[in-house]
Amino acid sequence: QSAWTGGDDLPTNPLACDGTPAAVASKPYDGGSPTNAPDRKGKPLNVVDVPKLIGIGYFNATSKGIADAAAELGNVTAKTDGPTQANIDQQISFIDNYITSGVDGILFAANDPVAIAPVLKKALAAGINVVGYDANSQPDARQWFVNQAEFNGIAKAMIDSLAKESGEDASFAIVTSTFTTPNQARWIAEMGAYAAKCHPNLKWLETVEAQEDNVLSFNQATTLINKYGDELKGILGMTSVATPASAEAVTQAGKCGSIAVVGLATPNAMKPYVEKDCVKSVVLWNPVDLGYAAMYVLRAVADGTLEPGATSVKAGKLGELQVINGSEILLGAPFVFTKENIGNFDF
Amino acid sequence: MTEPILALSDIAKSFGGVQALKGVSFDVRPGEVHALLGENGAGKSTLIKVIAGIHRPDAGEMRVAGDRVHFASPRDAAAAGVAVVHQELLLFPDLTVAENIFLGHAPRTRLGTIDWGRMRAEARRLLDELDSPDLDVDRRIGSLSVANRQRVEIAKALSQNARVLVMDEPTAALSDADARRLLDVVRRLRDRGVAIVYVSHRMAEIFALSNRVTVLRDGAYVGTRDTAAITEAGLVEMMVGRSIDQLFPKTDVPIGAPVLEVRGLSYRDVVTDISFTLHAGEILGIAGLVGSGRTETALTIFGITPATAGEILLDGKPVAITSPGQARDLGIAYVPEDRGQQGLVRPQTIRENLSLAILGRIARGGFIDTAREKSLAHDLFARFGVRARGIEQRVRQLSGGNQQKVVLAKWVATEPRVLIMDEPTRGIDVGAKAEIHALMSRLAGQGLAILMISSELPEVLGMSDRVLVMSGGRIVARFDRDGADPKVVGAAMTGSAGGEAAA
Amino acid sequence: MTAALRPFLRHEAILFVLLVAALFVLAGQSDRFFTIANLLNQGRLMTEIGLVALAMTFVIVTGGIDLSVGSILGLCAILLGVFWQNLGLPLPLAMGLAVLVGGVAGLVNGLIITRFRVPPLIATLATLALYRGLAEGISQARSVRGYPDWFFVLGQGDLAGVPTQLWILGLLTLVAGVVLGMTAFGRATYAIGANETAARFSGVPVDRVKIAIYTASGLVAGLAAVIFVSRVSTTRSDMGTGVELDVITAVVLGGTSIFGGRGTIIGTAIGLVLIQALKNGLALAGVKGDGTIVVIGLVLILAILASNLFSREDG
Amino acid sequence: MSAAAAPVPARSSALRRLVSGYGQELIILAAIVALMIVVGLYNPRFMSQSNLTSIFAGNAYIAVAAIGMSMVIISGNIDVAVGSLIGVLAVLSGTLAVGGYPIWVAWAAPVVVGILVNAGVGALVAYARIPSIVVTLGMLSILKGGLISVTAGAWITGLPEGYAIAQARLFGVPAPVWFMVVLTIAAAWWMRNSGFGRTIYAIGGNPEAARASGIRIERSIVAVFAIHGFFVGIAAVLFATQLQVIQSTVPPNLELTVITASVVGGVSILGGTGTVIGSTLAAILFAAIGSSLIFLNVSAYWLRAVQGLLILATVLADMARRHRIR
Ligand SMILES: Nc1ncnc2c1ncn2[C@@H]1O[C@H](COP(=O)(O)OP(=O)(O)OP(=O)(O)O)[C@@H](O)[C@H]1O
Ligand SMILES: Nc1ncnc2c1ncn2[C@@H]1O[C@H](COP(=O)(O)OP(=O)(O)OP(=O)(O)O)[C@@H](O)[C@H]1O
Ligand SMILES: [Mg+2]
Ligand SMILES: [Mg+2]
Repeated sequence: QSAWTGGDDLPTNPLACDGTPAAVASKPYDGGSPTNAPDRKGKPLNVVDVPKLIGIGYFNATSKGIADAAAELGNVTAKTDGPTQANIDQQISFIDNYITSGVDGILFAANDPVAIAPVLKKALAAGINVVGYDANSQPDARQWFVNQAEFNGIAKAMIDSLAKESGEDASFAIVTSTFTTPNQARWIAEMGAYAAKCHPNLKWLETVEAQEDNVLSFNQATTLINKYGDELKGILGMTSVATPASAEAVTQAGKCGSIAVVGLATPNAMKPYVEKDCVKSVVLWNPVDLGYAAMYVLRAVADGTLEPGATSVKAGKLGELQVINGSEILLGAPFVFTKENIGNFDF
Repeated sequence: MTEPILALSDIAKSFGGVQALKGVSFDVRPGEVHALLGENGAGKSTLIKVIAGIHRPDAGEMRVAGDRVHFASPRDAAAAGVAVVHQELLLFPDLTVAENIFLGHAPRTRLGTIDWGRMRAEARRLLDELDSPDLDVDRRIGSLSVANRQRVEIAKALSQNARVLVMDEPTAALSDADARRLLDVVRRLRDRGVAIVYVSHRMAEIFALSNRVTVLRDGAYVGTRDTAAITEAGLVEMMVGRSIDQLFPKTDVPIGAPVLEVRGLSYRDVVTDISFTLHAGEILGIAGLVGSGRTETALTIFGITPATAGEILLDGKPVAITSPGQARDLGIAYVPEDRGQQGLVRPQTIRENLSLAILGRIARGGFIDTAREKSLAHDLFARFGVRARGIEQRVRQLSGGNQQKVVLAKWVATEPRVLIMDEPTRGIDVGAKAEIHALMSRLAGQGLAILMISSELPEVLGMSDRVLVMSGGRIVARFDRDGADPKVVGAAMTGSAGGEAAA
Repeated sequence: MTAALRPFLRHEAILFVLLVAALFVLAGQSDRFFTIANLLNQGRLMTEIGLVALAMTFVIVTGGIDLSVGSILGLCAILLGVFWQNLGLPLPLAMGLAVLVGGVAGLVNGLIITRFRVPPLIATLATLALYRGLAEGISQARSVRGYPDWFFVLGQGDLAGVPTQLWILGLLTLVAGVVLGMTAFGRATYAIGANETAARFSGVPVDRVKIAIYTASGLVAGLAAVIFVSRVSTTRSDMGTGVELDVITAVVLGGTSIFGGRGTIIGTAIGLVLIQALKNGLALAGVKGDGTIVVIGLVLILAILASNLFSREDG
Repeated sequence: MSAAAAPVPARSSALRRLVSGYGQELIILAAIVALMIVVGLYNPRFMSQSNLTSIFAGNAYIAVAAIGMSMVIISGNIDVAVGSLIGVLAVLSGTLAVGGYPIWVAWAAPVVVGILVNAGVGALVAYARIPSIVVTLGMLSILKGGLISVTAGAWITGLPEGYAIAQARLFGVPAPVWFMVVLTIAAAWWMRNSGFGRTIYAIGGNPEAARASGIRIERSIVAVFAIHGFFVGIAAVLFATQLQVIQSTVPPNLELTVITASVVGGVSILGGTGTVIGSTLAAILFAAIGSSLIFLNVSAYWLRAVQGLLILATVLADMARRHRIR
């Protein structure tokens, strides 16, 4: 069928069904670089982290990772500050203020790849090291971007788990944050492409918006369950808010087992449902690691040990991380939490 | 002689610069009506607000039944048995008549909840006492005419069956007939032993009703007399400090060509088939009872409620008036009956109010010519003898009469050809009244055509060249100056006799 | 200035003192605060809010309110992109049309409010949802990018060393101030806010004035949208979400009475600057965003409280 | 007396009073019923017990908050901080619950704190003469910012057994619905028949007159806000106990939802008129609309536009009715 509601219109690149990694055409460095940045090698760094928004589990986790890394590195002071709603205008103001206040490095997760570009370029022009994570900006507006997992990788993991848990010909619906959130839009588009390619019989019903609000997510998921009754076999949660809320909806509807909930989420929020066997698998990279990696990358950039053209970078306990398409650093394959291992995580 | 139930001595009160009251002593005994008299701005309402616990006196003491009292709030006053009917009506537009009457002291059920049944019945009874059987107790106050609100306000005061009943110009909004009925009510209360403080600018009432009368001038106590022992002239003397030449000085001016002609004018069902011609230099009076649709007629001509039928001609040319702005630009001015709501922007200054209707003229290319505005305001201020600190005083702070002068001035400033005045001297002291009447005939003399709506029969008869009588939204009778005597006109108003009478 | 404004000039005086004090304190906190560069940059950041606040002052002076401005901003932003990319119109024309649409949206508000006598708060509460909905529906969540460079002069460029949009804001502030303070239109606006009936009975074309004001409110929202798009170089249907509260905060902080009849553009301007100065200055002083919001809330309440204590008589 | 008065007695027939007194409520009720029927025919599952439950129970907290909001608006004030306060109180409740306090404390605390906070707001409005929209705009930022500074947005999980009152049922009916219905009826009755209830209308209708008739305006305003706080507290508990986790942020735009429910429910923003029944019905109507649009397969992209149109339609219908009454 036509593209799923909520997906963007950028070209998709679905992975092979059997998971053989797509041959990655190596790309030249396409990131930007700070103009006459002072030599920061080994010097103390003053870093600010401006996520999409503060006050949600996911970015609390990334911010924790950043803090951990900063502590390990010793001579880095990092703080997280940002808007209380995923609002591009406010995010820009925050970054702008920190440029003025003269930080050494900026970590960001963009609410909009293009809208954030001008202010990031301004930061580079001010000689500040800029590294993105979670949500990318235009490449030339920052130096490096730590990619938690490729969009098509996430898409594959999600769709595969869905098909596995609810059957190849299952009907399912999607609960996302808003259609304008770039990452979610990308994932949905990639999922559509991958499903068409590898699980053609999966039946996408519809996509509903639920902001980053868990009560709204719960109500939306419940409405979906009510609307489709037994026809609905699965729900895909696209955010760390939507997924637990959907699980809750399934639980309260007494549909555990008959409706599979697959989605991106943080372990803590999902534990109750995973332990109750209502949710079998939660797809997510470890956001703490994501923040941790981002911090290490920034340090490396500041020290000049990570330069354009590099193929990998050392990231503390995470070891060597690969550089992919030009100026991105891949955190690794998405992590799948299950009843067995979820207890070992706390974020 | 019985002890005063309420006694004030050496009361003083000032607002910022204005010394509204100084050294005023006053008392009232059970079973007497004590009239309070004075020019506009003399301080009557202020004194009453002191009695009502709204204003705290700066100096002086107050006693109820002999014991010293300090009213911190209207609540205290009510508790002490003082009920007040205020000059500017204080009602709740969205509540029903019954609720307005009993707000704060509604009859309760055993559960302590409001007993709606009894409340409505009580309200009914009180209104019948005021001979308003037609007034529906479930009706929203907002939909009532000025006169009916006045009735409700009075019923409200009666409902507290107070020992002291203070009435600030209660008949101002009433037609003579209604006023007479009210006076009966007041007498009844007096005979019940209620002490009544009565403010009015209508001399006739004072003499018909009061036992004693106290006069204020510019906030100062002038004196107290036994009504029996003083003449009207004497009272006026005390009030204004000079004697006034007779009222209603309608000088005969040559009636000119027709200016405003109205043919079969109707608006919905409140104004039906109104036809008349108004000539330059003429004062055409419209008499009628409350609800007779006189105001609606005016509103229709003025374009507030555009006519649903009939036509209006200015200088013989038919005009379609659909908005007040249009009417104004055609040279029609309307001095409304509800001064506070329709006439003035009370939070603004006198100057701003005076220029509101002529913004177009005092503005050059949209910009207000402040110099021009100021001088204009000063002229009008002087010409109408407004008593206030100056043109920058807020209208809110003016006394009722002075507010009315501002409204008049504002409309005369538009240099209209047709001036419609709805209750032009409602609540205005004899002095000011004379001034306004003199002004009216001066304007008429200058060829202005004046349409005067008034519920005060003497005024209508005294000022008008011709008189129309309305009832139920129709013109039921027409008289010319000589044909119009109180009896026939009054009869026509109540519809008992007359019909399309003389001329 | 007219006497009706005098007490509020008093409010503005208080506010101004507050502003100066704030500037001093903040300058003391960080040497990077009181620099030309930073201040100009702050001007750039507050332009959209500022523009909308100017019209909102008129709206609130008439005793009304316009909650739909944020949504209008979003709608116009989206349409700018749609006109330019999807309909292939020349960008200048698209810009003009976008602003025009803002005007139409405002006009609709005005008509609902005057013709159907719907209280402004309710009317604009409804169109708040409606216009945002239209933005989302029309955009289908797609954003339009890749504008030509000259377009960014408006939102990211400078003119004589001052951010381009700051010129626009300054100019319009002047115009608004003059119109409200010195013209017949302004006087009518105050009269309507203080006593609509009396204004009508005085021949003031109440409905026309109101419609004009709500239309203007929509127009500036549209203009703000164009500037905003130029500043962030993309369009999104969620642009301008929540702007209405920031704007209203600035206006009431500026001493405009929410009940109508009083208020000045000067006050609004000071209110704007004060808020922006706090946002920026506190950030530079190391206070986090959440802390800053708290301070702004407190300042709002305390400022109004202070001016109440000073001007009781005129209450 | 006059012809103008003639039709008056006819006007007071019981039906007439019902229509003019509860016109808006009736319109909204009709709208709800119509909606249910139409959508129910289109997709019977809409009327399924489970869906009705989620419509009513899932939004009861909005209706409950709207009760207090209506009183505030009727008194001539407004509260734009209601959403933030609900968020804060919900977190407070959850924190106490996981903090090992007895569950009844976790339930009672938000109510008490809600009353206290809003009494404070009321005091600023009444005694310091600051317009309520200003005070509550300030509170909005203070609460929002404060909540995040304190909690850093950490979610509250591992809530104790028996805490989730919103998930409890009585005679098969979810607790939130009980709260909504009982509180609405009680409040409506109280507003109409208690002296203080009428006082609220009086203050909203004409403060000057209210003062002159001996009403202690200041105290009454404080009281109104305090009562509002009570309802907000309950709303917060219902909100907090809907799920296994509590999000430590203020629910986005909740204040607008609540205010819309109140005003569309027929409460005059100018104060002085309206009933809490209307606001509750309106809250349900919006919930029903939101759900039905999904059932009707309205393009998710156009959903909010349609919602906006429907709200506007309700408002205009009400205005048309009012003009006929005039
Ligand atoms: N709130 C106020 N602030 C300032 N001055 C006031 C205030 N109220 C009344 N005044 C002044 O006090 C004086 C007396 O006013 P008051 O209303 O008592 O006159 P009055 O005798 O009732 O006149 P009228 O017969 O026209 O009602 C007037 O000069 C008026 O301007
Ligand atoms: N007794 C009444 N009962 C109900 N409504 C009334 C009554 N009297 C007047 N009204 C309302 O007021 C309107 C007429 O009052 P209005 O004041 O215009 O009459 P009027 O002839 O101008 O009397 P006045 O100007 O002396 O008050 C009617 O259309 C009606 O709506
Ligand atoms: Mg008086
Ligand atoms: Mg009249």
